Amino acid sequence: MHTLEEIKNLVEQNVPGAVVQIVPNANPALAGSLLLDSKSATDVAEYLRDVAELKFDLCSNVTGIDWPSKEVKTKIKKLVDGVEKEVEEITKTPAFLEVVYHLYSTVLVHGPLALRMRTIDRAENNRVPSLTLVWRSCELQEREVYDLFGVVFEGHPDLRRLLMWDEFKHHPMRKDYVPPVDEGDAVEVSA
Amino acid sequence: MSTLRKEISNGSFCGGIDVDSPLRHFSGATRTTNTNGFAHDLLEISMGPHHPSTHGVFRMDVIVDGEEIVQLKPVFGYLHRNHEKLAEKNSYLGIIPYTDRLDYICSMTNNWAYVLAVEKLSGFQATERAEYIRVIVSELTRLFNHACLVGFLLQDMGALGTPLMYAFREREKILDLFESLTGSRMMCNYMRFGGVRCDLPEGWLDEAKKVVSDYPGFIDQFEALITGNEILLARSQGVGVLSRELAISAGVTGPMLRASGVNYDIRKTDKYGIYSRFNFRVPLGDHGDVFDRYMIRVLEMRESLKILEQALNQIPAGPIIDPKAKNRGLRPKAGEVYSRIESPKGELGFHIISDGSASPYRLHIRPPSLINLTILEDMCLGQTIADAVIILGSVDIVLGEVDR
Amino acid sequence: MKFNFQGAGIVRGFVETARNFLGSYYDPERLTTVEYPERKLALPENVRTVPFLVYDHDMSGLRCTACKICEQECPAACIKIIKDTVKKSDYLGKSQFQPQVFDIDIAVCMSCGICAEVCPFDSIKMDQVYELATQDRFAPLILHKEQLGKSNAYFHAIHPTDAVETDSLRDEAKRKAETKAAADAAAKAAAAVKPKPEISTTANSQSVGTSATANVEKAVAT
Amino acid sequence: MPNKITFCLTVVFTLSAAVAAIRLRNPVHCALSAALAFAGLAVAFLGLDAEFIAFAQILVYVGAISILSIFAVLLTRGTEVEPTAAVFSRSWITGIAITLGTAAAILVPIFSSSILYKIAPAVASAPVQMIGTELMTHYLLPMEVMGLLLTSALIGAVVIAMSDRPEKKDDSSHPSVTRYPSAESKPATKRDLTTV
Amino acid sequence: MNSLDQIFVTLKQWLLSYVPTDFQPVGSALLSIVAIIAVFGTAFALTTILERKGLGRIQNRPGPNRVGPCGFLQPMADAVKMLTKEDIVPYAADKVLHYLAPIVLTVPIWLAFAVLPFGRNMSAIELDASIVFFFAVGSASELAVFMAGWSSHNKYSLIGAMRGIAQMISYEVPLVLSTVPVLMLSGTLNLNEIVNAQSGFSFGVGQWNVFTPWGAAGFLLFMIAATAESNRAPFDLPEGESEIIAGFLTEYSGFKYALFFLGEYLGLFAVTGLAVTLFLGGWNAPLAFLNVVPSWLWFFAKFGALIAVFIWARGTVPRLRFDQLLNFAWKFIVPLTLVNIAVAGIWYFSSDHLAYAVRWLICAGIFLGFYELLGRFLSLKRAPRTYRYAE
Repeated sequence: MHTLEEIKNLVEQNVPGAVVQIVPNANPALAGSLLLDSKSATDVAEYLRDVAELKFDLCSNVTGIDWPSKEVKTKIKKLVDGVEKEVEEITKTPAFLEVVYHLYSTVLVHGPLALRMRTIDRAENNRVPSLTLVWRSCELQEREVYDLFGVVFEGHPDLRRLLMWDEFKHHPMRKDYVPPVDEGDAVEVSA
Repeated sequence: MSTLRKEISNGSFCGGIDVDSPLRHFSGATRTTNTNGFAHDLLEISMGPHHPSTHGVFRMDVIVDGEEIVQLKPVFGYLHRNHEKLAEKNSYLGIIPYTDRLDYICSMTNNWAYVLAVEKLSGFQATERAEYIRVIVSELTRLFNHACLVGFLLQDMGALGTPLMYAFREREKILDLFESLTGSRMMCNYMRFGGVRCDLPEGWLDEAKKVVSDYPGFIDQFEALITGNEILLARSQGVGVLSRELAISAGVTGPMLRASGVNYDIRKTDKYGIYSRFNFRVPLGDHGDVFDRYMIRVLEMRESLKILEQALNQIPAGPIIDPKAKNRGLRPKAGEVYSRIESPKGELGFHIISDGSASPYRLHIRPPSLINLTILEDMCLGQTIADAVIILGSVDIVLGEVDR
Repeated sequence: MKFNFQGAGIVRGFVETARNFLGSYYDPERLTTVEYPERKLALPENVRTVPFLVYDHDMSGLRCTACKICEQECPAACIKIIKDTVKKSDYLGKSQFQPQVFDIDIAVCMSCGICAEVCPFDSIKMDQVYELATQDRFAPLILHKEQLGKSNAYFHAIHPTDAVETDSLRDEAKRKAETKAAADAAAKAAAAVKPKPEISTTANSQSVGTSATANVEKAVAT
Repeated sequence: MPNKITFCLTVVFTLSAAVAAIRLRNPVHCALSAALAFAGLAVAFLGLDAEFIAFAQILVYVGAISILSIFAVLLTRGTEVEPTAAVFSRSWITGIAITLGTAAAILVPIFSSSILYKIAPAVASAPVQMIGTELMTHYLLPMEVMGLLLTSALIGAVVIAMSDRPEKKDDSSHPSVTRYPSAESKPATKRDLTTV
Repeated sequence: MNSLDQIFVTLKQWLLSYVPTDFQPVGSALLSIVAIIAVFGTAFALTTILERKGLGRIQNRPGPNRVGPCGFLQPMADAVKMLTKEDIVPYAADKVLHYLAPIVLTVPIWLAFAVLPFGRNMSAIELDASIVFFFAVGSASELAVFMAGWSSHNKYSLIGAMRGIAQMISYEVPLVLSTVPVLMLSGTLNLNEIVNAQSGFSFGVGQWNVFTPWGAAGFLLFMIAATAESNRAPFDLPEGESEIIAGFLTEYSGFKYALFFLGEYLGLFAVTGLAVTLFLGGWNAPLAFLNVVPSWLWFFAKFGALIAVFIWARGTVPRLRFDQLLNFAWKFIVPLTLVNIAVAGIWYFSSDHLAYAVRWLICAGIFLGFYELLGRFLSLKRAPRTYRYAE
């Protein structure tokens, strides 16, 4: 099994125009992942699938993650009126939707390699390229991510809602989704 | 009349049917138009969600030419409860009973997959005895899952419940074991981070050994009943063929993948738990048709029995749970993990992202049932309605897991 | 002995079903159905259905202290507890709240048993009643404190092992508390003679604390 | 006397079924009415004490021919006639001419044959055995010719019905596997993705 | 003995003696009709409960046992349920045909019982070509199935109906052809005479057709075709519940559904009765000394045994696919029936030249050879497989 750095180097050497970034895991004991660039993602994916050293032929898992903008308070020391003071600064993290693919190889029996792709934001620019034509297993899973998170997969041959009904408007797995009030909820437990 | 035979198109097969879908190119499964000059009336049938053979509230939008399927679109979501959203509101411990309800036939393996992921995330290690117990209950689960599957498959083939009843008879014995062990027959809620919830009751091991030693008799009986049956052979051989390449590409896992000839068993490749200690083989099919999928399950039952015999004899005494492993109020360090096991239906994976709080930031379940359905249409094209039913049956789905 | 002619597989199937048909008249293995309302199988000790609350002696001895841990941990959120306004003395002589309202919606309850697992006071346990069907799906399925409360004797009847273990732990805690109380009393008496402030109260609370944590661990282990 | 009443009832029944078979708009109803007419005819045969013929009539016409016509109706298009279309077509004169011609072609030989001058036997009897013997001796040639005709018709039908679909599986390429044999090859363009 | 054997015949004559001579034919017919409806109506009720109990036993469960003693009043409960259920006619259905279909199915099948000899001197009408009559009235059921499926205006119903008629047409051919050897060798189309032809005993064993090679083969083929003709497992495709819900019955409920149910069972009874008559010696006793037992008892004993076989098969085998079903009919059963006719011819003409045992072996050999050959051809390359293992 190659390390993430090795895979990154291999990809960057062999796939022209590939932009790959390593995303470390927040828990250093666990494996990190590769962040793909939207433009070159399909090429990189095909490379990973086909190259003899890696042969990631089984795309096991596809999932979405919603990262809404969060306010992060950081305490920094600042010179205020000539006096060094500890000031709380509030920064907003960028909001985006993320898609994660977990790859394995049935031939070389290794994995998982996690690939990530990020949308620009959570509103209009919610597009990432579809990898369905690289790994067929992404077909339903990308539909699920589209359904539950609202990530639009460009090039997906059959991008419809998977679990919710077609007329449903929202994307229930987003963090800011507010479920409708169920009439059953009106019945109090102590009633 | 005209509404009876819903006319999709005039002469050519365009409207409604997506002949040129790139997905069709994966299997090469396209349907050429008939050239003998007869105009075709196509019939659109909605099979399900209240259909006897869709194994729950699953729907297939089928377009047939006569009885031959020219398009089949699976429709999901009738049992969608969004377990993943529920998990974001629940404690790590509180998620365990929800995993029971994913694939409600195999709650033990679901527990294990989830618990394993959390253990990886928080760095716990199950105790030795607990590992053995996990293997035992999981293999028992595999036994009855496969028995039920072949029973249901034959039920779909119209065997009027006899094989299914025999399978259920054996399943009951294992469920009795689970009941006396965990207190519940199906919703076991048994595994905990770092071990299992309660120790084996007195005499449980002997009962389990008896069940395991009686089980081959059941498989023999079952095989005598049906395996050589010419009707079964005719119905299943060459039906729903799934090629090795397409199977891998489509992420098919579990017995279905091995029926297509791919040697990929997560118990062997990942060696999770203590599977590396047991001596068992992985049966592989060469044709990838319904019969292979049926037989692989039968053969896997026999291999599971081998594992069970070894595990039941080797199980050591000791604590059943790591005292250091925290269950209530667990707050794993921030991080991300993907962990998977070989559930009876295929690769069951949990992708958990922790932000250090008491409930996961994101929990994703990789359901083998759903992903194995990706290529349902490819397997069914050109076959008849009756074939579609048994092809679906041979995939082994449980709607609790498909829709989550 | 395998004859291989065309149709042999079908014939073997016929033999198998015939064997089961005839076997069903003399072999209990081949007629496994239990005629339910007439015959009921003995339940294994571990069987759990819906929760109930254990009391000692009578309802006033309800072990529940309305600590709301179960309410918090219940994955289905089917428990509702409202604390009483007055404290009562518990079996250790410690003054505790009791629940004024303790409702469980068993329509929602999924019988996972996590409430019983996390309860530090051995109060909530899993029942074994399973004939819970009602005609109305709302009110009758919400069990109130009065329906939930069941005696320790009942607990002994359905979960003997657990109950004996619980009782011994509780007896132990009680014995400790009593000795502590006696010691306190002695100390007080002594203090009355020779004033000397300290330990007593802290020691008492500590003992309760340890017993509680011990119970938690025990609950996790079972 | 009862025989005559039965006969009249049968005639009325058969004729109305026949008319219905022509007049009804739904071709399935027409086919079913035709089956009724066949059954009526069988009853008429029974009235003539020709049991065997009657049963054969039901077996062949009701059991097979009408089913075949139903098949034919279901397998062809345009089964729904517009309700506004007139039943009598503009070329009804041609129709009547053809009808008359056909009727004449049938009636003339009947009226000119000697069978009309035969006197019916008091008790009609055509034992099955006799029919069989006659078929196998006297009418052997016609029967064989009929058999040959039917066989060739059967073969013809099979030939027509045989599907001439080409074998659709081409195993030559499995796109997801062979499209990019190695990493060195040029990555695919969009066109490749969808058209291979 | 004779009085017990002829008890029903005597009873009928005694009853008829109170009827004016002019009305005696009508009275006789009415009495026969009442008897047939009573007997086979009861048989229908009994069969449903016994079938469910038998299937239950096959499947390790006791079957219905709640209503009445041992559950034997279950048919009553079912009947009450069926009759009190709402009769739903789909809005878009062809109401007239939807209404007529169960009647068209049930009425002609009752007629089929008219020619079956239930015992010595016990057949309702004596017809020269009774077997042709039998098949003729049976052919109406195809129309009924079509009417039901088409008029329901449901896709599953339509598929079921098309399956149903294609299957019934296909299996009517072998059904008739498999009876031909019997007709050839008995030289008659009259069922009473066919039974009489089997009434002899050789070495104390009844000379039933089934004890000859062509008879045994014909019996087997007839039973297979009869199973298909009466839409029973493994040929229950028109109703294949796991594929097309309930086929042509999907949109039927209540009394009409019950009528269909009744019609199907009556069809099964009729064809079973014919099998008994043609191959199992009709009402003849199997062994000479058993002639003391009344003939009608023998008929119903054999009848019950065959019904049990149908139930047994239903509990054992899975269902065929539709194309396989038709292949099985046209490529296997029909050729075999033709072979069987030839075998019967050989049997007939070799009677003067060969010893009984030799004749028997030759004829059986020819048939079995063709059976194996055609079977191989049909199940081409299909066999249980061996599997490889990875460590």
